[in-house]
Amino acid sequence: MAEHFPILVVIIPIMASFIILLLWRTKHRYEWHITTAATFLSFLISLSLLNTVFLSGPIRYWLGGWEPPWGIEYVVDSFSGYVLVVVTLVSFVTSVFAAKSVKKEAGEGRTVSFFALYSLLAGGLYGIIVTGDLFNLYVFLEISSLAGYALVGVGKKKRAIVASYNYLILGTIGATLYLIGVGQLYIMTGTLNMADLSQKLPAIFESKVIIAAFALFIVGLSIKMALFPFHAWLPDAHGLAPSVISPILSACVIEVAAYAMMRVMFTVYTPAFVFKVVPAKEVFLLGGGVAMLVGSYLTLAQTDIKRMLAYSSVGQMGYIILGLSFANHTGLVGSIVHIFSHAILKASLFLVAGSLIYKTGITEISRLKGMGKKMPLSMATFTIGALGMIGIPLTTGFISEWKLALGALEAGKWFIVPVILLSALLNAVYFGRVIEIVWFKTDEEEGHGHKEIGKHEKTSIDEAPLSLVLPPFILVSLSIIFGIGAFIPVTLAEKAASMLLGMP
Amino acid sequence: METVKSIAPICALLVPLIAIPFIALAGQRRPNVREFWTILASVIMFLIVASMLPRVQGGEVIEYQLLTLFPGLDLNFRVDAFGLFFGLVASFLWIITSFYSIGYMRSFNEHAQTRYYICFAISLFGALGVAFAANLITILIFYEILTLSTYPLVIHEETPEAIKGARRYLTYLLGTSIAFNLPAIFLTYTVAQTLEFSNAGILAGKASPLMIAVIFILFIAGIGKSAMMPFHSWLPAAMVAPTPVSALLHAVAVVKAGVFTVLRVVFHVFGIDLLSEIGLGTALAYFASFTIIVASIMALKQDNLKLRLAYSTVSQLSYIVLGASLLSGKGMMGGILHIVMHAFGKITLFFCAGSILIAVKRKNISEMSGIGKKIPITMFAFFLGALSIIGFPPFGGFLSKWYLVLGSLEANQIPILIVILTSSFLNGAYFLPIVYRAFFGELDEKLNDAHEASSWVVVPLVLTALISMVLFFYPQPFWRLAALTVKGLTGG
Amino acid sequence: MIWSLDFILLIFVVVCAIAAITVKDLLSAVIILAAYSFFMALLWAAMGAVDVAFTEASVGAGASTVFFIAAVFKTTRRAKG
Amino acid sequence: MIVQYENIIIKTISRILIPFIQIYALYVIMHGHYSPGGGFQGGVILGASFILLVLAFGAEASQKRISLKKLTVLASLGLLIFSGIGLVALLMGGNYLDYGKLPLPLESIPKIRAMGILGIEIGVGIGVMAIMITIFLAIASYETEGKND
Amino acid sequence: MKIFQLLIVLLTGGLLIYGMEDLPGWGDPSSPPSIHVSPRYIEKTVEETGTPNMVTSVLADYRSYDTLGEATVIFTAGVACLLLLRKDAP
Amino acid sequence: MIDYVVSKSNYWIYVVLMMIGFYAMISKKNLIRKLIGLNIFQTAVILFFISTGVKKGATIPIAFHEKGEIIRAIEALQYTNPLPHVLMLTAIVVMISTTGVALSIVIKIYDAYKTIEEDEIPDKEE
Repeated sequence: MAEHFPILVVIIPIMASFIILLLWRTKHRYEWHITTAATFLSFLISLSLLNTVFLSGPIRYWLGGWEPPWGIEYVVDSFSGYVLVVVTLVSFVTSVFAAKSVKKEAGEGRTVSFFALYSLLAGGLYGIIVTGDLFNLYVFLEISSLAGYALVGVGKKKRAIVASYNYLILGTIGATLYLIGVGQLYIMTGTLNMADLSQKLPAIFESKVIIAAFALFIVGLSIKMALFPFHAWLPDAHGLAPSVISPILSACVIEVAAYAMMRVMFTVYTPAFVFKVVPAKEVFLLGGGVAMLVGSYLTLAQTDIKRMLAYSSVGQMGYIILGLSFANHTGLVGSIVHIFSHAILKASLFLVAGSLIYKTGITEISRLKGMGKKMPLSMATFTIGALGMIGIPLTTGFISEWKLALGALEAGKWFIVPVILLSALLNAVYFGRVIEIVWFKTDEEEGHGHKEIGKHEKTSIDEAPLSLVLPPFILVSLSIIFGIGAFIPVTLAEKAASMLLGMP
Repeated sequence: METVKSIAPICALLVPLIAIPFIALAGQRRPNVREFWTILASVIMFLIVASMLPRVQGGEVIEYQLLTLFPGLDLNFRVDAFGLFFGLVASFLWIITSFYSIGYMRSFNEHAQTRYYICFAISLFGALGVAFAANLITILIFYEILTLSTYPLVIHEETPEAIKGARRYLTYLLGTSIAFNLPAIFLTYTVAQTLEFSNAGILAGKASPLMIAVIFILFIAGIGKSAMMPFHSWLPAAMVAPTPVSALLHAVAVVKAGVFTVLRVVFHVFGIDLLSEIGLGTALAYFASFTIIVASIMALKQDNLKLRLAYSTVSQLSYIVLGASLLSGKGMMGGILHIVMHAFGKITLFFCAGSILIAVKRKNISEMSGIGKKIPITMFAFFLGALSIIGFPPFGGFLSKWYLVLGSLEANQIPILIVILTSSFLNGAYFLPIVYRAFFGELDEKLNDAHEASSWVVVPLVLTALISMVLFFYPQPFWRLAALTVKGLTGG
Repeated sequence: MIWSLDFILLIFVVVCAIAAITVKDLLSAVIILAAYSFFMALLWAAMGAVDVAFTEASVGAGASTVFFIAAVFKTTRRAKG
Repeated sequence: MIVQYENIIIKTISRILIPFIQIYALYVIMHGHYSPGGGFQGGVILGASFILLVLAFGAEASQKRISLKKLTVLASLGLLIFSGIGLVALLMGGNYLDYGKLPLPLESIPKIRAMGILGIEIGVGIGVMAIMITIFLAIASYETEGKND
Repeated sequence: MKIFQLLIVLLTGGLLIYGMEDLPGWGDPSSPPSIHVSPRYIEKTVEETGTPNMVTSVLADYRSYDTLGEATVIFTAGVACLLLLRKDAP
Repeated sequence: MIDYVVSKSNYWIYVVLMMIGFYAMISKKNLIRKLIGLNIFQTAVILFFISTGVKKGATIPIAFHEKGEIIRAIEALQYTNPLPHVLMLTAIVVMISTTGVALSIVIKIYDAYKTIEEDEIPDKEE
């Protein structure tokens, strides 16, 4: 059975969604159980895959038994295995969280279709990660995107539906530009298989079509990952989506788009093309740097907590892109570690925001006064998550920052270091604001100072249920564990980076 | 100098961490149990730290490798004479401050005391970690832990001005650390390929003088806790904290962690040979002198007692940096000794300020006329503490200043000598009037029924005042550690 | 394949496309889109892609037009811009 | 828009046409091996026939034959047939969707493969038909939720 | 405002036209797609899958997984419509 | 020049159609019209793909057969390339799926705001 793991990780959630819809007429409700079980299975399988890949090299799986390039091929190598574990983990943890929250936010009558779409979204993302075929990637991109559009649309606020529409239009433009890129590669080489393409492309690197296709890939996927000038759809969509969906969108969907971009850059087009033929380094440097600063700067102005988190994703995507622009191993390791770090931290932050909404319905930052005393566990989780995002040592956030800065210095781009640090400072400012309000500002009605001491000592603790508190807590603790045991993600990322850069 | 492996440093570090769950469990409902744990933890920690003294005095260096984050980034601990020196001061004063805290917090019936004690324990963990860190990354980690764990202490009152002050506190400390300290570490790593401290310095011969100077400036600016101008204004702002916090953290743990880090960087990253070769030591010395004078003058203008103490701290911290930057044996000796001398003197003064606040509910110096008659013990202790800071014999402060003077003569820096003397004069000018006013001023009638604070508060401050006198006569443990440090650095 | 037929179809397609996005009445626009899809299907059939042409004829000119019309009826026919 | 129109011509013509359309659709599905067409196109045409039914007789009247509940079951059933065939191949020792390993009593691998193709065409056909009607019904029978928050 | 959007469109079009120059001639039997992967589909379809319609054989056999994806896409669309428009139903 | 244009006329048309659709998508204010643009945009891409599969002098990709038996030897040059056709079948399905979802969203927007003009939807929630 183990040899079929690459396909099982994708097909289990997808089939789960079929079964969910098939069973909806039964008396008892199983949709949550099926979804959680499916994502959990996928998570276990992906762990086993990562283990196999790490010990004995890439796994190739021929779908339908047809050898590539004629058939479709699934490839799990050290990079996709790594990202797969991250994404399956986040989607599993989030689905645990979903049990209570969905009923309240989407309505009792919508849970079946909600969970069916959730599984499809997860399955689509896994499919993007493991596929070794450019067109197959497009198909799974569309599965996950379509599910994403609809799920954003059921957000509680009225405007969510408009956000969903804008997301759909821009997402489709991005995907279609990607498709044109695929077409141009196809007409120049006659193949769609990534490994085959990377064999055929070097001979025609100078061709204008190939360069144009590269530009289309980058622009299309940049739209999907909301890189700076194309970020317009993200804050609305991520900020207004239901609280179960925001973490998936911010932690998985855009990360997977980033993954796809790196896949296209390094596996299809080789590093030789990216760094020598086209001015990708300069473009990424500019794009990433500006994204970091502008993203962080825009975040400062937000008054809604989910919107703030959403804007911060724009800046964080900049980090990932920036790591590519150094064209060296260290920078790439930074990017890859940041994928992991951002995924778990941002997901946990969004989940805490979700339990806040579940419990109180508040999203305005200014109304969070005194929350630290009412929901201490959730808010502690939020605080640690925020520290991780800032990049305080002993969290994974620090590891990626460290590697990125070293990568910049190694590449001789010392002027990037202040940019990275400035962005970290801006992060500190906007998260610090929230933390201060949550913990140290008391409600006006309750009074402050030490004159009315007895009063807020006794404030009744009103923590969210365990199933809402635990998931973000797990993610945050992982960030700490892997911040201390950083050699684990770093070793994995180093292996992935060596593979992408074609180094021994 | 031999190195031995031992888990003693780890044990010492773990003590406050282990204490935290106990403190939290005891919680608000059983304050006595909670405070018992605090005191027990502080005593155990001190004993463990002190147990390392004989071995370190015998010239050994205790090392422990905790873990490797990833290749090139290790969490290592190393107890040498200098680290132990700081560790002893911090852990000993924690005991005294714990007693004082109990009295102070109970007198005011403060809220959120559990949070207070927990954060206190974490800060001590941070401070001790700074003392025992073996490389730049470890020191940075504990430095940040210290910053973050003191933030809830500073903001403790939760009043608007507390929030404002704490915001400034965090902005300065975290901001400088991220903006300057981190890039300095990045550059160091790129240049030297290692971050481990070494007696000879790790940067020597690895980079151009310009690069060295850039890294040096980044480090000095990045270690905001040393309160060098222009990054000093967080310290007065942090005075919104409860007095025990100001006393232990802003006279000892936090600020001393700052200067300790500066000294570590100067001694063990750059190395004194490299610095004197490039002339950066002298530059730093003049920079520190500037801070000494300006801060002293600013202290003169303050009416709020704690603010005046804060500015005095700013100025005194620069003595330490000044001593180190003289790069002469005597000067370094003076700087290192000043860490302990100033700690005991200044903590006495802060304790007194807290005691005054409890007893007469006054914060401003102008309102303290005649209180000496009502609270004579406190004010006398204040007097002793002030004399120690000014540098009168027979107080500990004299010893360190004497070495500083000798050091400046040794380095042929007459201007520095003048600075030290002028500043001592200024110290007198801003402390002695307080004492004079307290004993000989007209007493406000409202204070007629004022009396000394509880013995929980008074005993610790008397104790510290006496110790700062004892240190003049018996400075051996600290003196020997300082001498060992200097010997290791100068290689003779 | 006949070169001129191909050319005429291409012209038709472009004209339909421009018309579909400029006509004021949405229902007409949708019908024009159906015509566009149909011409497109013819074009593909002429290129030998019979399966695609078949699909486009049934989906583009059929199903998606039905969806569009249903949606237009549910909302409004009038379009401003 | 699915109000029942009192138009006898449309009703009669639909009644006559629909069976033919459906038979054609089935032909398209089954004959996909030899001529243009296949599961997807056939499914769309089959769906179209039911949409025509709904248009002519109204949603209420055609409720008996096509309801949303049946449609969702059909849709997931179709997709399950497809993915299930893949799974069977996997369980029989082949890779996923490797029809050659299907346990069919046929003499040669190509023929087994052809049967596998037919199987998934049927699955796709059922699924696509159901989904086409579902989307149409969802759009056409949408009633305002009066969401005013 | 429309100028800006027009500019984006022209830019994209320009990019495609820039690349067009190096495309193989239209209908060229020796273009890469005609000689690399597809010949096997054409020549072996009957032999390997027993299906004369090459589109069907590629669609449902060689690249059947794409077709599963395609079916899943439309399934997603169906569920999405239900989620968005039906409050009561699944 | 003319030769150049004619030999790639399909490509030219596809670029033109793509620009028309793209322009409609990003500059039209009516939500349904944007979707019409989306359809045109995606159809243009399909046209491009189909054009890549064309071979001069080749026939449709169905082997000559009678009752399931092949009656003529198969050569690659005789038939057009089936692969782009397969890909584009998928693309068409994606297109209709996107259209379906988008139309559902438009209907919900109309329900919430009573308009399908983008500029009439209020920027901020009341």
